[in-house]
Amino acid sequence: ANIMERRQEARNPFYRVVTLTDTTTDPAIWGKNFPQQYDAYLRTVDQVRTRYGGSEALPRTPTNADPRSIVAQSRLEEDPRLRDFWSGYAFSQDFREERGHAYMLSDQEFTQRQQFAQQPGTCLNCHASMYATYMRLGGGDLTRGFEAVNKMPYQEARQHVTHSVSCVDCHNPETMALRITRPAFMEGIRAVKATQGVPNFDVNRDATRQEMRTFVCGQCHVEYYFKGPEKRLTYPWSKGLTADSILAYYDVDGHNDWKHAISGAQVLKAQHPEFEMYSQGVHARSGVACADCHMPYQRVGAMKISEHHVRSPLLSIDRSCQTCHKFPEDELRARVETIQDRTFELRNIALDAVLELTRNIGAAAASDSTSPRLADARKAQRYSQFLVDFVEAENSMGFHAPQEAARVLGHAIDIARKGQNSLHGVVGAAPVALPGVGATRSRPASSGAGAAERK
Amino acid sequence: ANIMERRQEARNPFYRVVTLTDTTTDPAIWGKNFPQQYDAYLRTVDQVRTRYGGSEALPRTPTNADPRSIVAQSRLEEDPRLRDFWSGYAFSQDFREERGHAYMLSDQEFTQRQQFAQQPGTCLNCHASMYATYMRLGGGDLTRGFEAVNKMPYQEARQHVTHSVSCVDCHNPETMALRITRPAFMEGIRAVKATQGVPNFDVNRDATRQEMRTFVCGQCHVEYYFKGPEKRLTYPWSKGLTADSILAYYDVDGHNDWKHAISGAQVLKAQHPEFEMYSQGVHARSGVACADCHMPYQRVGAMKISEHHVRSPLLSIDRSCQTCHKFPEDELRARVETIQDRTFELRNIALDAVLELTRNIGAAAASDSTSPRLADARKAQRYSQFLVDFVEAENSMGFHAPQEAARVLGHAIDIARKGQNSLHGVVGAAPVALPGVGATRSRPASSGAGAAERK
Amino acid sequence: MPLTRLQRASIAAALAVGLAAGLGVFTFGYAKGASYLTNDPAACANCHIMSEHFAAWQKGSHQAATCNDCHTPHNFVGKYVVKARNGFWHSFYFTTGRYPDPLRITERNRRVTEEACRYCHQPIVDAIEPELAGNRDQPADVAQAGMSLALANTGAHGDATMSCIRCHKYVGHFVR
Ligand code: HEC
Ligand code: HEC
Ligand code: HEC
Ligand code: HEC
Ligand code: HEC
Ligand code: HEC
Ligand code: HEC
Ligand code: HEC
Ligand code: HEC
Ligand code: HEC
Ligand code: HEC
Ligand code: HEC
Ligand code: HEC
Ligand code: HEC
Ligand SMILES: [Ca+2]
Ligand SMILES: [Ca+2]
Repeated sequence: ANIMERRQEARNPFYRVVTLTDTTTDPAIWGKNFPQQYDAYLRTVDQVRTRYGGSEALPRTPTNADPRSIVAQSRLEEDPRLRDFWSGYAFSQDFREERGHAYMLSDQEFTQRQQFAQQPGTCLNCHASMYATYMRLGGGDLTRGFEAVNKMPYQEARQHVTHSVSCVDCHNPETMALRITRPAFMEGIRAVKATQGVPNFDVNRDATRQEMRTFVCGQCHVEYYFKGPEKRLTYPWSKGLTADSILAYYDVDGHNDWKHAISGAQVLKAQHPEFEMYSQGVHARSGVACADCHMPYQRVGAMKISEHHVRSPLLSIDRSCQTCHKFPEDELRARVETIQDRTFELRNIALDAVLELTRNIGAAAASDSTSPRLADARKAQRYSQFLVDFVEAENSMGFHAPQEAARVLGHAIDIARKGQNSLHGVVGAAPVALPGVGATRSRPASSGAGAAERK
Repeated sequence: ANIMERRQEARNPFYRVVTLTDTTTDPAIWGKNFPQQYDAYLRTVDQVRTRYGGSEALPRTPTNADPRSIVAQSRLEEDPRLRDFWSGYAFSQDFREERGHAYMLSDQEFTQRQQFAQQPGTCLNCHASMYATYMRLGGGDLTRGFEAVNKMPYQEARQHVTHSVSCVDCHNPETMALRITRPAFMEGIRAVKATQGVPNFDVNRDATRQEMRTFVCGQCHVEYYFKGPEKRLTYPWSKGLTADSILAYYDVDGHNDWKHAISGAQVLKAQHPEFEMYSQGVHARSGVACADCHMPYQRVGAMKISEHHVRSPLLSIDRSCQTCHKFPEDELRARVETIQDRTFELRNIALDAVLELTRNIGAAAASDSTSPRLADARKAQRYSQFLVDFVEAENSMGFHAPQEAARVLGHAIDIARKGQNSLHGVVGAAPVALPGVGATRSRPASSGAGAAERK
Repeated sequence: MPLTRLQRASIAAALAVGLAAGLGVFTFGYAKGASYLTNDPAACANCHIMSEHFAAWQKGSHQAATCNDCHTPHNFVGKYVVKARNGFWHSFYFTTGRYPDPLRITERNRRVTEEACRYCHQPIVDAIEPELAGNRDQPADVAQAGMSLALANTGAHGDATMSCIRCHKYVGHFVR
């Protein structure tokens, strides 16, 4: 075709068959206007495994309590050390590889973790289409609706939702522009921007389009906790986004997730800090967004659209990576796996270190529960356990920020093993402290003659 | 310069004023044919500091024993922990930041390390223009000349050389093509290639031009030891180029550099493993050579020539980095410094761990020199000390392979602290072993249903 | 009577402009600066410092597009204004030797190039353009990419279009 013939005026490529509003939660209706995006969205049911990602489809016999006929593989069976790691907490009962968005609501509803403790409605924030529900229950005030759902017991809140995350949660129905619909993220990102010298950040007013292509995912793929009796969903970011800053935040806040069953330490569970880890990497620094890799453009007929089959980019290397990196597919996969293998190797020795400490504390407490050494050792467990979990729970196995993941694990190893030393009264042992506290983090500028020349 | 000249330059790049041969060691003579390269080569006398690299020019009063009027800053004064780290070895007496090639011969001749022990002629391999000397002393056989110099005492060998590394060491005088002139590298790289399934690699016959742009540097910027009574310069690469493989090599070989003065452990000194570390990084994987960054092309008139002022690329970011990375200079510098700061942070906690262990062993040996626990703890020191030194001695502070440097330090921390545990008889403590031995280094392939689909 | 500072500055400036114009005109003729007025990519390579781009263009996917297709606006007047401006300054810098190494596209010319992508490829990117995302009339004020850390655009997220060369930076001249 002659390029001149192909040249046309910009036009809206979609036919508006139905009118969409803020209360249209059913994605099938949006699909009438945007059939390609909808079809791809439906394909998030696919399960394909990569070395560290994707997921495996394992058949099971449905029961009344859990009607799912297919689940993802159990991470506890893959690595039984995790049962001890989370001993005493719901995660030691059931923890599976995460899979596509289509499953988010049922996987949450039917995880055995629900049997372990009464969960709050807050859980739903990241596992269902919430926008219309929040607006309805808040009488038009999103935040009030959010607060209302948080306070309900899970089962009650569950009655108010129907779909997994849906079009309305990410898009303005009139313009199709991206929007943030989760108050916890609005508050969290405002705190982050404040640490960077940007006051009063209103994400829906101030974010760039490229930022939005990351922020919509950052609403859920983040570390969180339930604050206070209102069970308010809170992102612990006011000191920054690194593992160290978040740990320091919890230390001041005093929050604990549970008391470890083997050691009695007050510990924390880290959960899917993809946005936080990604933010430390060179892709974030280069302005590459989550959607660039996880929703790459795809040619459909005469146009290209964003691939709404959100999944591991290793299943679409050509479109996810190769426009920016002109290397063969196998080479790019090998780069990712090299990074992941290194992370996995360190994660394993770090996990062993924390578990040894945990068992040492258990044994020490059993023989003398009043030993003054227990407190420091338990603090070491609290810190190191969180740092290991930060990398373990982050779902890219280090790819999103390879050196940072290794740095965090290096601290975890150091603190866990220092805890063992201090428990055993090793002379001259360094005190247990938050990672990097007291350490020199950058070479001091020179004081000598050449300093002036420094460029 | 005007445009007429520029057009000419494009046609006739060099004027061959003099005839160069294999015995022309004086760079000034080569400089008659290639004045731009020669002028730049002379500028390696410049001393400018970057945060972690370059060097500082410190004036000193020349003495008869050491006539240098300017030296680089002392790394021992910058970080006095290093004196204990190398206690009992020459490096604890004098260790300075390295500087430009112009100084290599005098810095070696006058370092106080020369007072500490009688050094062999082998040292000169990397500190002088050796090609003509080797050929002369070997009667036309490079390797025989190399062996002859190795066996001489340093002072005797010193009489046979005049210049720092010179044109003839890197270039064929007739074609100006790069060539390898160091037998130790020829042997070392052959062993490396064999581990990669390439037998009988003859570097001057088989290497690509792009490889040569790295290999010429890899002749000197590598870890080495003097093997046997012949003091043969040897690169410990037959198990591979990673820190772990080199440590495993030494373990089989049984080589020790010295007995640590505080702990009595038989330890190793790692030295400038730039080539080895670089080989683990994404730049090496992408085919980027040392010369691409350290000798970037420079436009001189109509030609592009290689900048022979070899130095820190942070002093020429535009030409060294921006050809490939279209980010502003300050941003690129910040990326490098972020990587270096993370490495430095981990290096510091790893150094502390090794030093604590060292002192613990010293104290334990003082109270009971027959304790059966000493052997394991000393082994832990040997391993962890080498791993820390591998990153410490590598001169890019992690930049050449950020995640790999952090991985090596993670192992160092683990092993050092395990050594403390085993010295103090901690129950259930993991045995001290080479890094990663027994650890799972990659996730095993799935055994479940989804595995077949793995792509 | 001594010249005032202002007078001295004016004279210097006048001389500089004259010299610049002289050099520019000189080069424009001698160095085939007029090649700026043709559409032949080989003409751009008349200046040796363009020759790498020329070689890389020949290896790339866009032989269907000339240098000018990507580096000048797609309307008659704009095209010759930009050609004249670039032709003059490039000749001037080339002759004086005062240009950055490596070459870097200027902000203004980057915008021109971003518009050029759309000139040929508008239909295929209709779905990802802000007509849809924002339903607003926005000039194709193009994203900051590569050269600047500012993310794809400034202001509220509906305001601007995607930068094409953020992902497709190799299309014009294949280099790695
Ligand atoms: C430069 C590309 C890139 C960017 C940007 C990126 N990711 Fe990833 N992501 C990957 C790769 C590669 C993996 C590893 C996939 C695998 O192991 O199969 C991954 C893994 C994941 C996983 C686990 C996927 C699985 O298959 O189990 C999640 C969830 C995820 N990323 C979310 C995010 C979020 C949220 C963001 C933005 C905050 C983000 N990613 C940014 C490339 C990217
Ligand atoms: C409303 C919350 C929410 C939002 C918004 C969200 N995710 Fe997810 N995401 C989840 C949940 C929950 C799961 C796990 C579902 C399960 O395992 O049942 C998940 C799973 C994933 C996976 C794993 C797929 C697999 O095969 O393992 C990827 C990749 C992913 N999300 C990326 C993204 C990206 C990219 C975005 C933004 C474009 C995004 N998510 C937005 C909640 C969300
Ligand atoms: C801040 C957002 C957020 C909240 C709140 C949240 N989840 Fe999730 N959940 C996710 C994301 C993202 C994933 C996918 C990534 C992963 O599994 O690590 C996920 C995955 C899961 C999975 C599948 C993988 C697994 O762990 O077996 C279950 C089950 C689950 N969540 C249950 C819950 C329950 C129960 C709660 C409340 C106690 C909850 N979630 C609260 C975001 C959230
Ligand atoms: C988890 C977030 C998320 C959900 C859910 C989601 N989208 Fe999107 N959508 C995106 C992102 C990110 C983009 C890219 C927007 C941009 O570049 O500004 C996008 C873009 C679009 C576009 C613009 C054209 C294109 O493909 O880039 C349309 C139309 C669209 N989505 C329709 C839908 C429909 C229909 C659904 C529901 C079936 C849906 N989206 C669900 C995140 C989402
Ligand atoms: C929109 C552009 C873009 C996309 C898409 C992208 N990258 Fe990158 N990537 C970059 C940039 C920019 C860098 C930083 C180095 C540079 O400037 O080239 C980088 C760096 C890297 C590095 C080296 C950094 C490190 O952490 O070791 C790897 C490996 C990498 N990318 C792999 C991938 C893979 C795999 C994908 C797809 C899943 C991907 N990239 C997608 C732009 C991109
Ligand atoms: C991608 C670019 C790149 C490549 C390739 C590269 N280096 Fe470097 N190198 C750097 C940077 C950046 C530094 C840090 C400089 C600083 O801190 O000032 C560095 C530091 C060094 C230093 C210390 C310099 C100083 O100023 O003290 C040496 C020596 C060195 N490199 C040698 C090598 C050798 C030998 C190779 C090949 C085996 C190599 N480099 C490959 C970029 C590179
Ligand atoms: C014959 C041995 C030899 C060869 C070959 C060699 N170097 Fe060196 N290099 C040295 C020595 C020795 C020093 C330290 C000199 C001193 O401190 O007096 C050094 C110093 C350096 C420095 C530090 C400069 C500074 O300011 O701190 C850099 C960078 C460097 N070399 C890069 C390279 C590169 C790149 C190559 C290949 C193109 C190369 N070297 C080839 C031996 C060598
Ligand atoms: C395999 C090559 C090689 C050999 C053999 C070698 N050097 Fe070096 N030397 C280097 C390189 C490369 C540098 C610059 C990098 C650095 O300092 O880490 C250097 C730097 C030095 C420096 C300056 C920095 C410092 O350490 O204070 C001294 C002094 C020195 N060497 C002395 C010696 C002595 C003495 C010997 C013999 C015992 C020796 N070298 C053998 C390659 C070598
Ligand atoms: C430490 C190694 C080293 C030394 C010493 C060295 N060169 Fe080079 N030289 C190189 C490298 C690397 C190249 C790039 C070769 C290539 O790309 O194939 C080069 C290229 C050249 C070229 C080809 C044109 C160019 O600039 O790329 C000339 C001419 C040259 N060198 C002259 C000299 C002269 C004269 C001396 C001594 C004053 C000298 N070199 C010393 C490493 C060295
Ligand atoms: C000849 C090309 C080339 C040169 C020169 C080069 N790089 Fe790179 N760089 C790459 C490639 C290729 C990658 C891998 C990612 C990709 O494909 O873009 C990369 C990756 C990187 C990364 C991300 C990887 C990581 O380890 O975090 C950084 C940072 C980086 N380069 C900085 C630099 C700096 C600083 C310089 C100059 C001292 C430099 N590069 C010189 C090609 C180059
Ligand atoms: C008279 C010699 C000459 C010719 C002919 C020439 N250029 Fe250039 N070009 C230069 C010089 C000198 C520069 C650097 C000027 C600067 O960076 O401001 C340059 C820079 C550029 C740049 C990057 C800087 C900017 O202004 O954005 C582009 C793009 C460019 N030229 C395109 C072209 C195209 C297209 C042609 C053919 C139509 C062409 N050039 C013909 C000399 C020339
Ligand atoms: C003069 C018209 C023209 C201009 C201007 C133009 N293109 Fe193209 N482009 C084409 C033609 C013709 C093809 C060949 C493929 C086809 O027939 O669709 C093509 C192919 C492509 C392809 C697919 C091949 C590939 O390299 O991956 C991409 C992507 C692309 N163009 C992007 C761009 C971008 C980005 C710009 C602006 C920087 C641009 N184009 C400017 C005409 C043009
Ligand atoms: C976030 C990355 C990204 C951005 C931004 C981007 N593209 Fe693309 N583009 C892609 C990917 C990925 C493909 C390949 C799609 C496929 O193969 O299905 C593509 C394909 C294309 C094609 C070729 C389609 C074909 O197969 O013939 C053209 C033409 C194109 N893009 C033009 C543009 C233009 C014009 C812009 C700016 C308005 C742009 N792109 C912005 C990633 C991007
Ligand atoms: C299909 C579009 C396209 C064509 C055809 C094209 N260019 Fe470019 N050119 C670009 C883009 C895009 C950039 C900006 C690259 C970047 O920022 O990474 C660029 C940048 C440049 C630059 C500045 C250097 C830089 O990397 O910023 C020069 C010079 C240049 N082009 C010259 C030419 C010449 C000469 C030709 C014809 C032989 C040509 N271009 C053909 C798209 C094109
Ligand atoms: Ca998964
Ligand atoms: Ca130096």
